[in-house]
Amino acid sequence: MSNEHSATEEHAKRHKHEGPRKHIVAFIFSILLTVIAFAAVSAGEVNQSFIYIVLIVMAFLQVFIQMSFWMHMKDRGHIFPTVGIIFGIVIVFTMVIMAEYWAWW
Amino acid sequence: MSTHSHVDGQLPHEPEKATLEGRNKVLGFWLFLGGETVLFGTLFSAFLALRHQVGDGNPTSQELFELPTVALATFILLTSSLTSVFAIQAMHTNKVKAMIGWLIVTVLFGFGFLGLEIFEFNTYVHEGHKFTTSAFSTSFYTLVGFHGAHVLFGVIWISMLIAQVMKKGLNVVTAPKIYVAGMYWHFIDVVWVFIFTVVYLMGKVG
Amino acid sequence: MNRWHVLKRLMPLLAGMVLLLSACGRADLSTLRPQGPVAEEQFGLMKLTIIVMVLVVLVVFAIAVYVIIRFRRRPGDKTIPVQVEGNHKLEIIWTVIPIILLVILGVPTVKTVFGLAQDYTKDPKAIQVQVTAHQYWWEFNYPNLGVKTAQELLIPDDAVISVEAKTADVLHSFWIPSLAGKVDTNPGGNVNIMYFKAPKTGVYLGKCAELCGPSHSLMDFKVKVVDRKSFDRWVAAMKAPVALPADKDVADVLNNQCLSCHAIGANGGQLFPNLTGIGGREAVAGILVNTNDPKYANEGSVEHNLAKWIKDPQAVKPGTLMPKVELTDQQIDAIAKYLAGLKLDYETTK
Amino acid sequence: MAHAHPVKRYSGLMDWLTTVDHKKIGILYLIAGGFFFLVGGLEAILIRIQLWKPLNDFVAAHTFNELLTMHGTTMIFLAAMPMIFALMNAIIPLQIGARDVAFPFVNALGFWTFFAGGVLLNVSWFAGGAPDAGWTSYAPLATTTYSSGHGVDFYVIGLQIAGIGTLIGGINFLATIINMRAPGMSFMRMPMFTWAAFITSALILFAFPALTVGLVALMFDRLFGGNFFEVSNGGNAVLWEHIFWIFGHPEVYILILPAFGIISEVISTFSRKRLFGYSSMVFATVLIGFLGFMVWAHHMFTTGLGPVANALFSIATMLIAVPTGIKIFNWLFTMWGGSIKFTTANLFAVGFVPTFVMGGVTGVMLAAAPADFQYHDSYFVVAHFHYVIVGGLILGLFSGLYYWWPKMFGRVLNETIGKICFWTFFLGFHLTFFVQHFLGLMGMPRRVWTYLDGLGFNNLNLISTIGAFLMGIGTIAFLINVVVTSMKPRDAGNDPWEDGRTLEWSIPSPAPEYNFAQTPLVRGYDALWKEKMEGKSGMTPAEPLGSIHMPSPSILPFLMSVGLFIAGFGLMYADGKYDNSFVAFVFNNHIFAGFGLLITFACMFLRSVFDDHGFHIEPDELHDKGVKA
Ligand code: HEA
Ligand code: HEA
Ligand code: HEC
Ligand code: CUA
Ligand SMILES: [Cu+2]
Repeated sequence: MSNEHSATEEHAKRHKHEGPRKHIVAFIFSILLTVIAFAAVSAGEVNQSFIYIVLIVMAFLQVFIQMSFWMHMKDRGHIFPTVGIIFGIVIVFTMVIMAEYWAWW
Repeated sequence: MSTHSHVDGQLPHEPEKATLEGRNKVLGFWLFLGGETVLFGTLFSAFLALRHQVGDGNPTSQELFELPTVALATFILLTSSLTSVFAIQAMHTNKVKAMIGWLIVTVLFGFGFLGLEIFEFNTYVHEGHKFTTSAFSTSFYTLVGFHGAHVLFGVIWISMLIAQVMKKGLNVVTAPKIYVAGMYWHFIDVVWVFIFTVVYLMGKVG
Repeated sequence: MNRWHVLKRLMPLLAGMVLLLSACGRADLSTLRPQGPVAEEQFGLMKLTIIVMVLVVLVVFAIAVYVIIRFRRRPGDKTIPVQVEGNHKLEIIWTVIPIILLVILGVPTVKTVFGLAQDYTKDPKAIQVQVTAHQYWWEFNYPNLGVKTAQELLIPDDAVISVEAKTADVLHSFWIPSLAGKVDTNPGGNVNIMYFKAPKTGVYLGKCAELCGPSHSLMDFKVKVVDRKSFDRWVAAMKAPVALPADKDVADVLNNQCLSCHAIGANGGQLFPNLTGIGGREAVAGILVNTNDPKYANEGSVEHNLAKWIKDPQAVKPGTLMPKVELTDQQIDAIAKYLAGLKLDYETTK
Repeated sequence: MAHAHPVKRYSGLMDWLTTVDHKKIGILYLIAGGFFFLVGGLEAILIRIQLWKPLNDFVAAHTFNELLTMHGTTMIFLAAMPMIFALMNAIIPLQIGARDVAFPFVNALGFWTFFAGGVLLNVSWFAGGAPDAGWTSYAPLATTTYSSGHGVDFYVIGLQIAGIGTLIGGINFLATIINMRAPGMSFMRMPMFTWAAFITSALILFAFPALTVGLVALMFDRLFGGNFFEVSNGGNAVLWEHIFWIFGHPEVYILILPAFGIISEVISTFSRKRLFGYSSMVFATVLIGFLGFMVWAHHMFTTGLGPVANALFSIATMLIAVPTGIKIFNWLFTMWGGSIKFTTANLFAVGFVPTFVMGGVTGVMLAAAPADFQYHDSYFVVAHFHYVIVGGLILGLFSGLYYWWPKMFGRVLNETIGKICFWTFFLGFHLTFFVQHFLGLMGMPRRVWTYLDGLGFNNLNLISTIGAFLMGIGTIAFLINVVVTSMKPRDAGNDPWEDGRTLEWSIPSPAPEYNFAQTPLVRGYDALWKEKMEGKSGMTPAEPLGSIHMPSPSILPFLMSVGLFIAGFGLMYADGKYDNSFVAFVFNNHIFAGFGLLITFACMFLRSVFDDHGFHIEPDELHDKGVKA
């Protein structure tokens, strides 16, 4: 109710961006990132932690692209989704660190 | 704010957000995805904690994983994410036929992915990598299986929505559902990005 | 303002309270009456926190009581109080003071955390003990001395005791309140370490502090601290051969029915509590306290306790893994008598 | 445009089974939560009877473990959380000036799934034994190797189902508060209780999925031979502890934040004074919610995580004292300079403040890791958490119930009985739990079925048991009060306390089905108070009088949870040995479980396919109360 007004205002602005081109570019990017990741592993004989870093970076870049372009998270009016997802990720991050460092010792 | 004001023809630009019900649905679904983030995060942490616990004589991740299959599955799922975007775009321009078409393509890709996964699991089981084999296998099947179950739910759901739209047309009631299903599909895709990274690729590296 | 003055006057009161606290409980069991340096260090931290907390509580109580009395509504009062939004100065004060208090707590906490995490497992001067918890008994292995015992941890009063704790089944927690805080026993290869010292000879009560099944509450053990000479004699005595009962029938029963699980000296298996020297221990099965002057239901003479236990272990410790062995009363008595006689002569002072 | 669809409206039992009205759902939550509180309380009384003297054998050892497990689980998941949801449902939409929650159907579903899960959990008593591994269900004690009966299965599946209900309830409130606020009700004008509900819901959203995964993992281990916690196959028992507490610690703030909200409302109303430091209260609430996720390992100081982890988690935990302290002092200074009226609601609220502080400071004591080596798993911890839960949350809930009872039921609870209720419960509470601090320090572990004589524990345990009975009397006094009050006429006015500050007091008691005939225009914090101070008798409407759209009632939520109940039951008994070959066939092939899931999915399908058009209430149907032209 309270944001009905602003929602209609946003329409016009957002619509200009929406063309298949942007999405195809995003798609090509994500394929590219995937290929890099697979290639890094297939190459073999490279420093293990280096590969790990490459993999993680690729994954996060990819997620960033998908979330912002395909799930519209970069658009306005997405404060709560963004906060929600980011908070979820923060929690997951602490958990993953826990799993890697403290579950075994 | 009646749900009926826009039916027939003059659908607004973003029909999913035209009504309060629609906006609630989209917001609620975002929140749900926030929860799902933690859900998969916990599964990932469990997997990370247990992934080296293979046990004696059981296949390790290096021996098990076939990257070409995984790459194919990844390609399929990424592409399906793109087709689902096209479906939403079609919806925004009120091209119902095109939307349905893209959705059907998306569902087909989804089935393709599931087929590959079943094939893959089947191979693993024959190689002695059963659910009960080791902590690694249990956490592997739980994590990847949870994702698979999400895909399965997604294809059934989207199929049902396709049927609904065919019957009722695109309106301010059906549009939010399609939009939300699209979000769900992207989310599954995002989770898969981490699965192929953390489970398969990192598993292959060691 | 004489605020600090008030505080100064409160100090003896607080000190008195701490004193009162330390009169609480049995010296061999209470965390408030530490008997060794580790428990003392922990008690020090506890005292510090208790003082800070009592201060906080007093301040809150004082304000609350004042407010409740001073600002109660008189009947028929229709006035509207001033609608204050807040007060930055006050709000800063009650943000900063707690932070200061937390720093006062945090620094010694971190120091003690690292202090108590010292690893003595490689220290040749320390007594190494591997503690293995079982449903519902404790196994104590001295790897460097080649001795294994159960239920009663015997240690010298002049050395650091270095503990490596794990479990054979579910989680338990190894706790000797008056000597040291607890450490959980985890399954698998996941071994926890801790250390403590017990400078005063005597017997201390130990407890299992993690829910581990029906008899969790009865999973007690004893820590017996003796001087070094006695300790050495004990180690030697544990290794000395032990004669089985002279009566062949009793010996047979014992051999067939009991030593399949238990060990006595060099005889029998090692998977269950080692019974060598059982007659000289403080208690049977951890809870039946041996005394010739029984006051409570769980006390009795060694022989009585042993017979009670063997007769029906489930009645003493529900869910225990020791089965009720079919024996006649005579057999039970004979075995109890024999076991009661298994005393190790090691204490130099007695 | 508003063409009213003919909608079947039910009455009697069917009305309650099909309702999607948040106020009725609130009452359902209250009844169910209250019932489980009595069950959990009875279990507590049995625990205390067993412990009143040394070497007692009033209940058997394994029964005791069942009692304590079910007491903890019931109280936390089936009593405390639902009663919180009861107040949130009854009040939040009213406080933000909304006609409804964002998802009325989902709201009903949330209630019924919680209820199905709760019933399933308690069925265990009659199905061969309740869970007995503690409310924390640590592995390996909770795995089939050491707990071979179905007890823990009931825990795993019952909590899973109840947890789904809680989770969707949380999402519903988040969406409601974000999207459904009346015009002018900005975030920084929201009442504190709404803020607390908002943060609590966020905590639910992020904490419960972790529990879901934990329970799934334990279920897989128990029912399908998984190895998450099976050490012999590489599983890890400590992993369960982490997962449980990642959920478990936020859970305790899920419990306390709503109480903080209630106290803020009650104290401010009965002091006739604006809440002191509103913005710092909001900030503190958010901060507590955030920090709550970063401290879980303080339950695991003795697990052996090592000094670095212990030090970090010690400090992080202590930090929570700062925002909590801000709240405490803000309450005290709300009262300062006020005109305090001691109604029963306010007695509970004023009693809450020092009591909660006592529980909070023992929390900070526990946070000092090396000292916690001594406290952990002793009665000191039991004392701590009952001080914060019973002395915090339960006092808060009582306060909220007395405060909002007229809004929920149209009748003011009897003040005399109310005061008896307060004093017996309050004194009984301190009697029960104050002495437990000392028991713990003197070396008494928790979760003990009995204790030996001569250890110095006897007197304090006896006192504790007496206190528990007093609390029982206090609770019974509350029940009597409810009965006595319900026999009086429904005569509460819009604002029975006369000092109401927030929107719920601007509408009739009990609130009509549509809450607000006209959506109010909010012009400031404490919206109603602001109007009152400007000499107005009520809110200015933000819209003309018009027809009001309402969601239709539906039986589907109820049926869906019945389906889940059946599925859970079927899953649990899928590996049984049955004499009857038909029964064996049905259970062992997961047909029974499948049947349950089928019901649930069929209902979901129906819900999706048949649009709910709802119905409209036309202006001429509105009661004339509270309507302005
Ligand atoms: C409503 C529930 C609730 C709440 C609010 C809290 C609040 C806190 N809890 Fe508690 N806790 C539980 C419920 C709760 N807890 C439960 C159920 C368990 C046991 C679970 C189990 O094992 O079964 C537990 C166990 C528990 C432990 C583990 C103990 C152990 O098992 O060994 C710890 C350790 O750090 C802890 C700490 C804290 C702290 C620091 C707070 C803080 O949030 C408290 C903050 C409040 C204050 C400090 C008071 C007000 C502040 C001031 C007046 C300012 C000035 C104060 C200072 C500077 C100190 N709690
Ligand atoms: C919301 C949470 C909550 C609440 C409200 C309570 C309320 C109470 N608890 Fe609870 N308790 C827990 C959560 C809670 N508890 C948890 C999580 C545990 C840990 C479990 C574990 O270790 O796994 C625990 C453990 C626990 C123990 C420790 C058990 C052990 O470690 O061995 C004890 C012992 O005294 C206890 C007592 C009580 C008492 C006396 C009340 C009282 O406040 C109850 C008051 C209510 C009533 C008395 C009922 C009302 C009246 C009737 C039903 C009518 C009949 C009654 C009479 C005739 C008297 N609780
Ligand atoms: C299946 C193995 C088993 C058999 C057979 C068995 N016990 Fe035990 N026994 C145990 C276990 C396990 C315990 C530890 C019980 C506990 O404390 O929960 C125990 C404890 C004891 C204790 C107490 C030990 C202590 O340190 O305090 C005594 C004494 C004892 N057994 C004597 C006997 C005698 C005598 C027999 C034969 C008649 C016997 N046991 C047969 C398993 C066995
Ligand atoms: Cu072992 Cu409790
Ligand atoms: Cu906690």
